[in-house]
Amino acid sequence: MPLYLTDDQIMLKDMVGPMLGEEGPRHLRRLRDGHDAAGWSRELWARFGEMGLAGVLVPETAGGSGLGHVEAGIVLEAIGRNLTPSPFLATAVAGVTVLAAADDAVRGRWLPDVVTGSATIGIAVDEGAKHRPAAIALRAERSGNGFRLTGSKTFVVQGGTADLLIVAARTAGAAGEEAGITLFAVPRASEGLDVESVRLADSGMAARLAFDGVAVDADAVIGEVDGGWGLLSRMLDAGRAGAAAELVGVGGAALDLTVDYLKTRRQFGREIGTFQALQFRAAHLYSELEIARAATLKAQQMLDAEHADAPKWVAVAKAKAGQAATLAVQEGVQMHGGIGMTDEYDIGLYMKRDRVLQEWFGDAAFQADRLAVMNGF
Amino acid sequence: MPLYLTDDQIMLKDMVGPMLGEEGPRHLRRLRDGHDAAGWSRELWARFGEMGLAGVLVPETAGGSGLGHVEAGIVLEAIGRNLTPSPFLATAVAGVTVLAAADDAVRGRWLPDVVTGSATIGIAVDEGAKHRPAAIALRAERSGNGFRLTGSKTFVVQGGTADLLIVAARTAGAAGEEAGITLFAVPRASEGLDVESVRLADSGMAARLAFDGVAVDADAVIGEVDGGWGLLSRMLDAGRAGAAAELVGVGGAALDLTVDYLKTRRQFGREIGTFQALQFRAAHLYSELEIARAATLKAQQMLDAEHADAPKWVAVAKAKAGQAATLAVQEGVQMHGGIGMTDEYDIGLYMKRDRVLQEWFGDAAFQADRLAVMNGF
Amino acid sequence: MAVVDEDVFRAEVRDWLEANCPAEMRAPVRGDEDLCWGGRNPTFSCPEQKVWLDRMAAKGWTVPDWPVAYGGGGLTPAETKILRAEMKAIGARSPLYSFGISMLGPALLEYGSEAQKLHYLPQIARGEIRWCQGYSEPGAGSDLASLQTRADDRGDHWLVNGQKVWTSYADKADWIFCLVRTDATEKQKGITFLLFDMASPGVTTKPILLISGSSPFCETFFDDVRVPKDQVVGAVNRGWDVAKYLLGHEREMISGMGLAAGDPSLGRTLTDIGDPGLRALVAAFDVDAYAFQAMSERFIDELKAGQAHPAQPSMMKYAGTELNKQRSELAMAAGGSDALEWDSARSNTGAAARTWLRSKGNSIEGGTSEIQLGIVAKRILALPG
Amino acid sequence: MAVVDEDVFRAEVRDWLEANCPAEMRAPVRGDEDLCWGGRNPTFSCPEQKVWLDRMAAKGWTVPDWPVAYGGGGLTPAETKILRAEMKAIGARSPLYSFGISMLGPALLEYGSEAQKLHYLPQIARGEIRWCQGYSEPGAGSDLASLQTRADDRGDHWLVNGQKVWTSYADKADWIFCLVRTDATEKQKGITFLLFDMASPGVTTKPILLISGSSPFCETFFDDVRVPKDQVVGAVNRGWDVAKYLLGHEREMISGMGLAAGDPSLGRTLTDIGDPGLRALVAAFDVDAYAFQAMSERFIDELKAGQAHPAQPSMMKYAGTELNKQRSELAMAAGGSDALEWDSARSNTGAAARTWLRSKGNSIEGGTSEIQLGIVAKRILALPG
Repeated sequence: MPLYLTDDQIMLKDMVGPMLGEEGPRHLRRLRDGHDAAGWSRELWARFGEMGLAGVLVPETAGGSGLGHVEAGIVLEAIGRNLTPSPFLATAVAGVTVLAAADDAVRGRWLPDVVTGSATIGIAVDEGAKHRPAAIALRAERSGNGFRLTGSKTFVVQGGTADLLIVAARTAGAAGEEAGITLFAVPRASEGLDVESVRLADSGMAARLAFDGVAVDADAVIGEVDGGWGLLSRMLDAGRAGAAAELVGVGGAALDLTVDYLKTRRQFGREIGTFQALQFRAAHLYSELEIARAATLKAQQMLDAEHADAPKWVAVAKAKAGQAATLAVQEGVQMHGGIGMTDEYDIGLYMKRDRVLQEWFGDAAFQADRLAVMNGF
Repeated sequence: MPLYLTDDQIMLKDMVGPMLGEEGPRHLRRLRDGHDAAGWSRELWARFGEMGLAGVLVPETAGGSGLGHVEAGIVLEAIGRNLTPSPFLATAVAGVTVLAAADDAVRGRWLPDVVTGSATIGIAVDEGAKHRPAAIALRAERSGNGFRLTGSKTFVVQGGTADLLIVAARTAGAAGEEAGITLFAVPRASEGLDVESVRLADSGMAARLAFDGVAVDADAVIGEVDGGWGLLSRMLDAGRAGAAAELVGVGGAALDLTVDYLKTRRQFGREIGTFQALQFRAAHLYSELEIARAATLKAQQMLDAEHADAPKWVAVAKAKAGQAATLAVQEGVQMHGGIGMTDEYDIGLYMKRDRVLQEWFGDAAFQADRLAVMNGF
Repeated sequence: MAVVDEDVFRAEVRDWLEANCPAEMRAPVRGDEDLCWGGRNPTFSCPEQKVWLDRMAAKGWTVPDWPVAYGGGGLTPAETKILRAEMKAIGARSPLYSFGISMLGPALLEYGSEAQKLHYLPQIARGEIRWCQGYSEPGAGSDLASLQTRADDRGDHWLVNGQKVWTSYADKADWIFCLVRTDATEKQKGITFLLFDMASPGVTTKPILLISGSSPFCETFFDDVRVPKDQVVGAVNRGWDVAKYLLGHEREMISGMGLAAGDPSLGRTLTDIGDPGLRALVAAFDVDAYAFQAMSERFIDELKAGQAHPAQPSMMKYAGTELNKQRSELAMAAGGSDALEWDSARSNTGAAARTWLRSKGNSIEGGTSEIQLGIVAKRILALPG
Repeated sequence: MAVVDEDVFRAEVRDWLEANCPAEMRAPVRGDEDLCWGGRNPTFSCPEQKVWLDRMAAKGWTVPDWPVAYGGGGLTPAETKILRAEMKAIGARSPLYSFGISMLGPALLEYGSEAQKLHYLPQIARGEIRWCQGYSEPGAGSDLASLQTRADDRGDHWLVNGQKVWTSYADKADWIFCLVRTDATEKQKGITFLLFDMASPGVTTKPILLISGSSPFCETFFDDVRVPKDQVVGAVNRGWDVAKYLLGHEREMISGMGLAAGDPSLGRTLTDIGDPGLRALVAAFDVDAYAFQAMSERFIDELKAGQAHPAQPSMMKYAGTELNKQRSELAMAAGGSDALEWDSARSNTGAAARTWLRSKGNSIEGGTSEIQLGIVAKRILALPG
């Protein structure tokens, strides 16, 4: 498969881009300045549902669009370019990857609502400030017909508004081990579950969850008891590839804003874009972003092909897209000079979003380390 | 003490600089093109002896100049600037640091010859391709009145011409442990010791040593049996600070060559030094080298003051000087363009010397790790 | 000053401080609200803050090395150093924070008329007038001299029209010192250094919201502001000389700020660096941090000895601000998702993230990194063009 | 070509190769000595090398897609692809390495007269004449068009004087294709593309020693070299067009070289990375290496589909060569003191160090990184100036 978009994929891009681009970052500003409690628009999400975007990864037989990670990435790149707050990544990419593997009961209960855009999902994996999935310590102990969950989660993006939480818990073994992890489908409105929503630097919301013996039925288990690591990893990889795509969008928009600025801003009697040092830095940045885009598309194609090397390419994509986007927002703010520091200009919003996406599902250093481990060193 | 050179130190600098600068890199070229087996000039080294430079760190009571690491660094910076091959670092800095702690017998036997420039020292610590002093595995086993040494050493700079070898051996414990190491003074002309001299990229020589039960007397031990780690570390730190100073010289000369070239070379109808991108890179490089120079002087002052934090500052100096010098030679070759790649121009010689100095006594990554460990993380 | 005299002076200072510095003014500053800025309508966090200011001002010790005639203490450099050391020894707070002291004062001392010195400097010394600086303009940026705010000569007064930006505390200042264009046909040589009252009709200010949140910076607008003719410092059309003098002064101050104090290690401040990649980055950063600390020590020592290259502050500003940005980036990485919180009490209303975002301005304000690199290239390395 | 025809052709090719490619020519190339460059005085590493060249040349398959009239195979692109695939399948060596094929040929096909094509191209195809390229000059460097080598019109011949540098294998080549100045009053528009015999009186060459050791590069000197008038390719004073066409061709070739083949991980090739800092650097490098491999795949795919931006090869050249330098740096770091050895048998005469030093030229030759970045800035990002 050639490493560029097919005609169908370009059509999707040409549909989603203008749709989100119409308002662009103003959409985020409106939610932010209105202190919106959710941090994202239910109206827009319902439209994603209608257009089949919420079900992009769901098979047509299950009411979805039956598309793949490449298509999800196209949507996410547009989301990144326009800074559109959306449940898309957590719900339609990461969440759906797990739901697809669930028993009929859980799938039947949630998937239709997810596809129509009327239910959203929160991913509850991290327990510390850094993404370290093997370190899961939240315990799920057998109790009667089901389990009781005790422990805490953090950085559950949009967890406060999520209808369903995918919770990675430890049913055996010790923190640090990959074995002994089990995934649970836990309604947010469960007894004993305390949800604290906090606003992040990018104006989005994330939740800290406290589980105090939260009771769930046995059929809340998704996948195998104690053997959830593989499914968890697939979910995280879907999230990582998606975050990479959004980062490519964030970085690409930051580059475009900056290049536009270089062409219009005049200093010392000429456009600052004529200054060689700035030209070279912009060209280097372009190069980094193009490479990140290629790596991201490669990872998505590998995921869609269910290739054994997909996890490697996902690690590469998340790391490279993160680095390139971070460079883009840093160079963007610096080259904008003083006005780049003001809230009035959009470039700072891209810097904030980049930082959140860097951390989500593991930062560049984490991904590089993972790649090294997969390569045996 | 202010962090700049005293008047006396400036006098030393003004003496050594012109002395080595007269021939500059031509001295190295002459030795290299003549396939000199030693790789350094006995004549020049004798002059170092006469001038009191070989005994720079040796107390006046022992016939030396009674100066410190700052002064040694001044000599080494001049050596670096002029690419002068010299036993100075191994012998007069690292070697002397150990000899000073030796019993009268060993000191009396070797120090006078070292001070006059008639004996040189090889430092035999490394056993693998990377500097990892705690990993010493060469065994010294008690045998009669003394010890028998068995094992191998590598990267013994100027070991093939050294009269005396300082050998770090394991008398107890296992490779990886700091305890159980003992330093020995071993004449190169010992039975059972095989010395293979190899030429390195910078045209200097280093030796690989094979010890096949080499017998030494008990009084060949320098410092305590099993407790040599502290003295070994002091020797290595002296070497590291010295290598940092030489690196500052290498980097400084590379910067000067490059800035001169930028001022004279014309392209597209003007001096290439008018191109902003090159100006900024040169200015950044200047900044890095100034910082490296400050860090190196700080480390030397701390060593001279026998300050408890000296090892930290030595790690900082070696790492920073290494990075700055490497940047200098890389930028130097690139900004010289094609002619920077030719053997005819000196810039490539600086690149080669930089690489050898990077490795010697541990590279920048090693030093950064050491600093982190000393800082408890 | 002989050593004996120094000891006498030191003892006097110590006694005076002991008797006059209120206990409340010896406690560490907890935040902006503890800083005293003076002004027409001063706010004091406690009565002792006012007492402390008044007592110090009465001695002339808010500006110890200014001449007594201008409200200063008339101290020699050696005496000034002793005063500062003794204040530091008891943890005495600075009695007055003031752009009048740090920025306008040096300009007036160098370029002001005798009448101006006698009028303005004592007000500054006593903290009666709070000043702000009107240099930057939206269209100018790094090319400061391209400023457009006009002062038209209307016989008995100047008529000022235009806009300034990045005016720190313009909304709280009483007077402004300002660069204005008095000759549109010249660039540097058409600029004049003007002083005027921010209460003048036609002056409005608007605070600037930064990506890190609220800030002391303002946009400042001048709409037909009348300024008396005698409020020019230096000659008309020679304001650029005054500005350059002050910029050098400021750059030196900024480049020496926060230098060489305490252990610069980032790694030591982090509790758990689990990730090996991050640990390596922090270890590499620490090398740079220590090395720059050594450079700062060297720079300050060379400055004191008069050995520093005049353009060396540019190098320090460049390297120091870039390093600080890097520190903030790594601190954010180490802080992970906790550090992303923006307005929770737990995160001290997003202190980590706001500090990180604010640090991005370091390499822009006070001359961008690009400006500094250009200065180093031309003035230190003597590169052409 | 219909699928059926393709299958027929593939079978024919396979049979012919099976019958005609000597077993020795199916063994992997061990070093430079196994490459066949042809020329007037060719050297063959074994008799089979000559057999293989002659048989392939007889079929026109040294240049399969050139017209038969010019010594080529007259194959369609699809057929050419099949031939290459079948050669690859049996590990057949390329029968001929030639700048005539890769550089001069395309220029002659585009700009040569019919007489020139009929004369020079078949010689190239048969490997009878070995060519070298005379573009760079000591004073020119990145500013290629500022070249000074003069060709003066002497009625019935050109008189060439000047000096070229970086002429690969000039000491082994039979003829040179060369840029010369025929009008000193113009820059680009005063350059002519000239061919001449390196055996002409007045031509001398001198090999260039690199920091990595000996090299194929030479300095080439022209002292009153007489060149017949009909040896100009394209119009007089329009040689820059020809050169630009070839430079684009070359850049595309270089940027596609070594791309997308095999696992790009450096870490996997290292046996023991004990140092945690070095491990982190290698891990970070591997991210870049894989990512660039994806970019290479994308670039080649887009090139094939005609979707690549015409200036994209500049970006690939820049990123690829910088990455390769970084790989060499890290390989040296990982190799430690072993990798520093220069002429020992153990180190294969310093292969690691020489490879590392040679890699530094990657970002200089074929257009420096600075030139490429400028092209990307102007032609892709459309920045002004």
